Amino acid sequence: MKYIILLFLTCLSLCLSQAILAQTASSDPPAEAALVPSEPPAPPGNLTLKDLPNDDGHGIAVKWDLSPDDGAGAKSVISYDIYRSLSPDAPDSLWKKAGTVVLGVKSYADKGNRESDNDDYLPKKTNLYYRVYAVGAGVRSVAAAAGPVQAYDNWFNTLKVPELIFCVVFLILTVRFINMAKRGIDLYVRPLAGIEAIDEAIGRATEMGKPILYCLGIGTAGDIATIASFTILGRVARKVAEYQTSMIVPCIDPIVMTIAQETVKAGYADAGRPDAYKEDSVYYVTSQQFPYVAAVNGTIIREKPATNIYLGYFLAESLLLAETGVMAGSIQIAGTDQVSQLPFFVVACDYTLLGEELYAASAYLGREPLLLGTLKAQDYLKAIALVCIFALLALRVFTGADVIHKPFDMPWW
Amino acid sequence: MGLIISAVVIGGGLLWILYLSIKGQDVDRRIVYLFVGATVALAIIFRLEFGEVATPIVKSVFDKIENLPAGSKIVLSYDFDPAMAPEVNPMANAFIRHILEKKHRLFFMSLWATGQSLLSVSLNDVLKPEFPDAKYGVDYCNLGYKAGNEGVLNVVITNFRKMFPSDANGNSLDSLPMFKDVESLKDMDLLISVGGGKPGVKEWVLFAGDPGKIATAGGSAAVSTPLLYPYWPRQLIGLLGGTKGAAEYEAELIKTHPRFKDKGMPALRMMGPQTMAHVVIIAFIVIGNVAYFRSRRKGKQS
Amino acid sequence: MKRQIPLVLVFIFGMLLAIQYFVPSEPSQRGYEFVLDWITIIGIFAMVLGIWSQVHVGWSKIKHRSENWQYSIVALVSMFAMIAFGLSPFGGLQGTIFRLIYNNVFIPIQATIFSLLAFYIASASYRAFRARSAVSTVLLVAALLLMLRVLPMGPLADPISSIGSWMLLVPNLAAKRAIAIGVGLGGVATALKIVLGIERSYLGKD
Amino acid sequence: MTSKTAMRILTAIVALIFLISWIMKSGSGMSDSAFTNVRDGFLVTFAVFLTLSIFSFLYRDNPFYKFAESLYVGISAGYWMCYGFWSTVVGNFVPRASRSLSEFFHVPYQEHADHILIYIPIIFGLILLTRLLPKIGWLSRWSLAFIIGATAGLNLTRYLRSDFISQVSNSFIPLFVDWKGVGDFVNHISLAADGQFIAILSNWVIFVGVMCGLVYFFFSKEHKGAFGVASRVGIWILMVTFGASFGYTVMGRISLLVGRITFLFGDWLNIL
Repeated sequence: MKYIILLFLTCLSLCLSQAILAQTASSDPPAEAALVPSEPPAPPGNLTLKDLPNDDGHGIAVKWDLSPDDGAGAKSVISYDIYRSLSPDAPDSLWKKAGTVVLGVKSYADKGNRESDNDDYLPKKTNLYYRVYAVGAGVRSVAAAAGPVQAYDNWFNTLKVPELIFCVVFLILTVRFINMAKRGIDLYVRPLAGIEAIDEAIGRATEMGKPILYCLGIGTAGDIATIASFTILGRVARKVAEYQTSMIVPCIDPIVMTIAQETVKAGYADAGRPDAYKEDSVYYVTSQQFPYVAAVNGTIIREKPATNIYLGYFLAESLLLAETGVMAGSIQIAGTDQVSQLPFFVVACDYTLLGEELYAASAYLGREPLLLGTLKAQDYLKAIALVCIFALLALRVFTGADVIHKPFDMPWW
Repeated sequence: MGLIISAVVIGGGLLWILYLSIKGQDVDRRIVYLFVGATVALAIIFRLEFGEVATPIVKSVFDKIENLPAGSKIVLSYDFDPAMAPEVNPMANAFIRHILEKKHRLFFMSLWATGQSLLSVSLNDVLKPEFPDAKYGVDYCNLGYKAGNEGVLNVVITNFRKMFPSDANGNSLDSLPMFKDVESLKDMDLLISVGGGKPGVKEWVLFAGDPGKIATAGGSAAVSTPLLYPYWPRQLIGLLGGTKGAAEYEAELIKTHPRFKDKGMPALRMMGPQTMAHVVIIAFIVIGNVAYFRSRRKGKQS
Repeated sequence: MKRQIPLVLVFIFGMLLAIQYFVPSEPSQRGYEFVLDWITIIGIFAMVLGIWSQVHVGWSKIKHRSENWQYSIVALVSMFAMIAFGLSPFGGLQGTIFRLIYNNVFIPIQATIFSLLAFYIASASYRAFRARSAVSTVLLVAALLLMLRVLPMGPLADPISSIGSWMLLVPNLAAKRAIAIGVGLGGVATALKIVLGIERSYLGKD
Repeated sequence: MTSKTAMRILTAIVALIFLISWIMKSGSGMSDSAFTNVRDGFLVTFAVFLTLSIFSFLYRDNPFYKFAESLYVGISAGYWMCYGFWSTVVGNFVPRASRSLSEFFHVPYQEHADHILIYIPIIFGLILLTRLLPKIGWLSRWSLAFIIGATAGLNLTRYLRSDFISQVSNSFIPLFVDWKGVGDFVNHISLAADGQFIAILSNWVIFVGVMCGLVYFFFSKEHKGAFGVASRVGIWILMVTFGASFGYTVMGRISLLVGRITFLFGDWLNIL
């Protein structure tokens, strides 16, 4: 219980910080004006500079008060120009234009370049001076000047506190449950049809005397879905070796191929049949999406594998592979974290691991306490997410909900 | 003629398959492939077009342009790139035809750097040959592209001349007669944005149409259309979504102004194979279900 | 040596990069960029392994005259021809022959393979969209509604496209979020298992 | 007639059609140079042959498909190697490794780069190549360990931001958008953001959907009772989404086929 309350509070704080961040990120509403003047607008006032927080030491935060003619007065401001220089009284040619913002905006994050030979180089720990002009139609105001200011390195990004909290909570939970599992406390996991099917599928392949095709998707070793797929591949290879069937693993990337070879070899060794492993069963095809599909489709139709397993990162080839597998009469098990491809796998394959199930599969297959522990930790974090959503909604209802059409404004497409 | 042949071939085939599957025979996947390929091919060869009927969301844009008094001021913004062009360019061309046919004043502009060249293609391929009487500066003008995304809208809603000292060809705005009574976007009668990305229709609504209370319409690629639906009917008077929306507009245009009939309506033509293929796929789903329920009933009886 | 050093390397680099995320300072940023560069450069060496695998598999097929060995010749010859044309004396990536082959052989095949999806999407819907159970009926109805949107449906067109859009907007968003939250957790859990050495099957045995 | 003879006859017919098409295409070429016409005629005909070969896979696997497939894979692999060579080796590696090599490839030499650090990945790369030597092949695991460790570290924290935290915080949506009655919904199905009924309904669906979807993904709890109901609702929401996305994609896929058939009828047969 203690834990839950603690977790709840941490989540609350992190979500609040998110909400505040979201608020500050939104820009001011557009201002209205109506006149065309030809004389220069009044300059912006009260220019303040400070080191840009949470950066690599090459940024300055510039703030000013809107020109009296911005949206009011003569309404003649179109935009603001921000200039920087190393000396307060340098000639105009030595003032570098750092940026432009449209009317109504009163701050600018001047993120300079970190390389000294770059045109936009912003030196670290050096006195810098700034000028901001209000720009009208073909004219600009006198400058608002300020300085000096220096840019510094930061050693911790305070905007990332939420992630840190979550990482720590996750780590603590994982360790706790792993210890529980090691002590022999039985951790229940619900059955997953797709994973149980893997066992049956390997048995079926043995009966039919046909191979199993394992496709790691088109991700590189840099995709976490591919890495999750390796962890499953190891266990599938072990079972394949135990059942004395064969497997085919076509790969789209040489590094993926290399890791897959090690994984399959280890699986065979685990099953006590290291000499049954054939190096050519895990091979490289080509590094492009459609040629890879063409080759795998050819393999499927010619070898007629008893089972096709597609786990990892997939794009448009999901349906191309899965339908060819249907033609070949294979049992098909798929899984990916790509939401856009799940519909095709769901429609064309016999079993589909949806999103997180892909990551959970290795724990299911291995049934080792260490792995089941992380599974339990994942569930707890999901519970925390649920509680967070509930709590924040309650908060909004009780404190007078502000009407924002969040679902329609989010770029989640 | 083509329609009859296609209808007989495809319809007859589908009926035959339905009959077979009711009798309990399974349909081979190759038959499905054959039907999909044949329908698309027939539709392309015979240039089949179907009577697209404008849905209210499209009809309202059409009616707006149709019913505005001649000489109304309309902005048409090209907010797309060549990748999106096949889908949305037909909309832009249909708008040009319709607007000039109704003798409105047309102001071209673009929030996308890539829109500029597509815009000049439209000017040269559609506007100049089909409306030789339209005078530059009187009936239409091209403001061209200005950098600044929605910031541009922020400015032109208060004043055009601040953002556009001159048009795309370097003429000062005051030298163009059509700008005589135009101060800002607020003097416009209708804003139309054609595009599918950002900035696009949504930005026109949020930064121009809404704050200035100006009627706004849009055309967008199919991917982003669902995102824009929420703005209709209040903030957007209408919306053309993807090839389908464009085809509906073209159909409406041909119906009201038959002289465009032979101008080649790319969206309508594209919808032919699409419609046919969808009919075939839906028919197969129905056949599959009929066969399934029949076999299940048989299973129960025995 | 064979198992311990790799595990230590995994732990060190995993931890360093995980911590790097929180540190915005310049050395940390540069270190991050270096590691990304290193992965690319190691990728170059991996290409050698790729070619080796291809040649090895192809050659052994040809040597043993196993089934379809002729096509291995086609693949190997076209690969080496393409490499030869893509090298400097023939103009590199912009060379005439290289471009010609790319535009007239590669692109048409690519487009055709992609277009096979039109057939596959039809046969998949025919086979799978059957009202077998409540869940599959939901799947069927949702798909059917979205397909009907394309047809000229007269007075029904507007409600159908409204409901279709709504389905693409609202339930879609909910499902994507639920999946994304799970995927986020699963990804982190997998990464953690790797860094901590709980999961080590990829490092082989012995 | 054996299938082998049939295949031979078929190949002969295909070759004949190919030849006729080549001749016709070359004859109708637009260019002044005969060579260009003959070449373009060949290329168009060859592209058509490959297109049809790929389509023939829909009927069943056959030598034409096998040929097109092998050609495609080979060209792709070669293309990829060249591309990797020019972009990564010449573009990324050479400018930092050696001045003379940079001059040879006409790329600007990077004076300021840390030239020593570039040798670390080279060492890792060479270690990776020990795979080819059976005796010390296990050394290659060091490089794999580096890559996997780096990937895992990168994903450990970055996944949290995009997939977890932002999704959770985006789920705080108003469940009671300023309620004005049911008018809009009854008169007209409107999805307008300010059409309150639909907006509220939508937000509730999103809220309930996310909740139930998450419940579905619980692994360590039995899906029974209220929990089971929630997980059923979760799977329904997922299925609506999958169905809708599937139906929605059909149009895009048909467009691809239209493109190919237009190529066959237009660019090749000239009947459009």
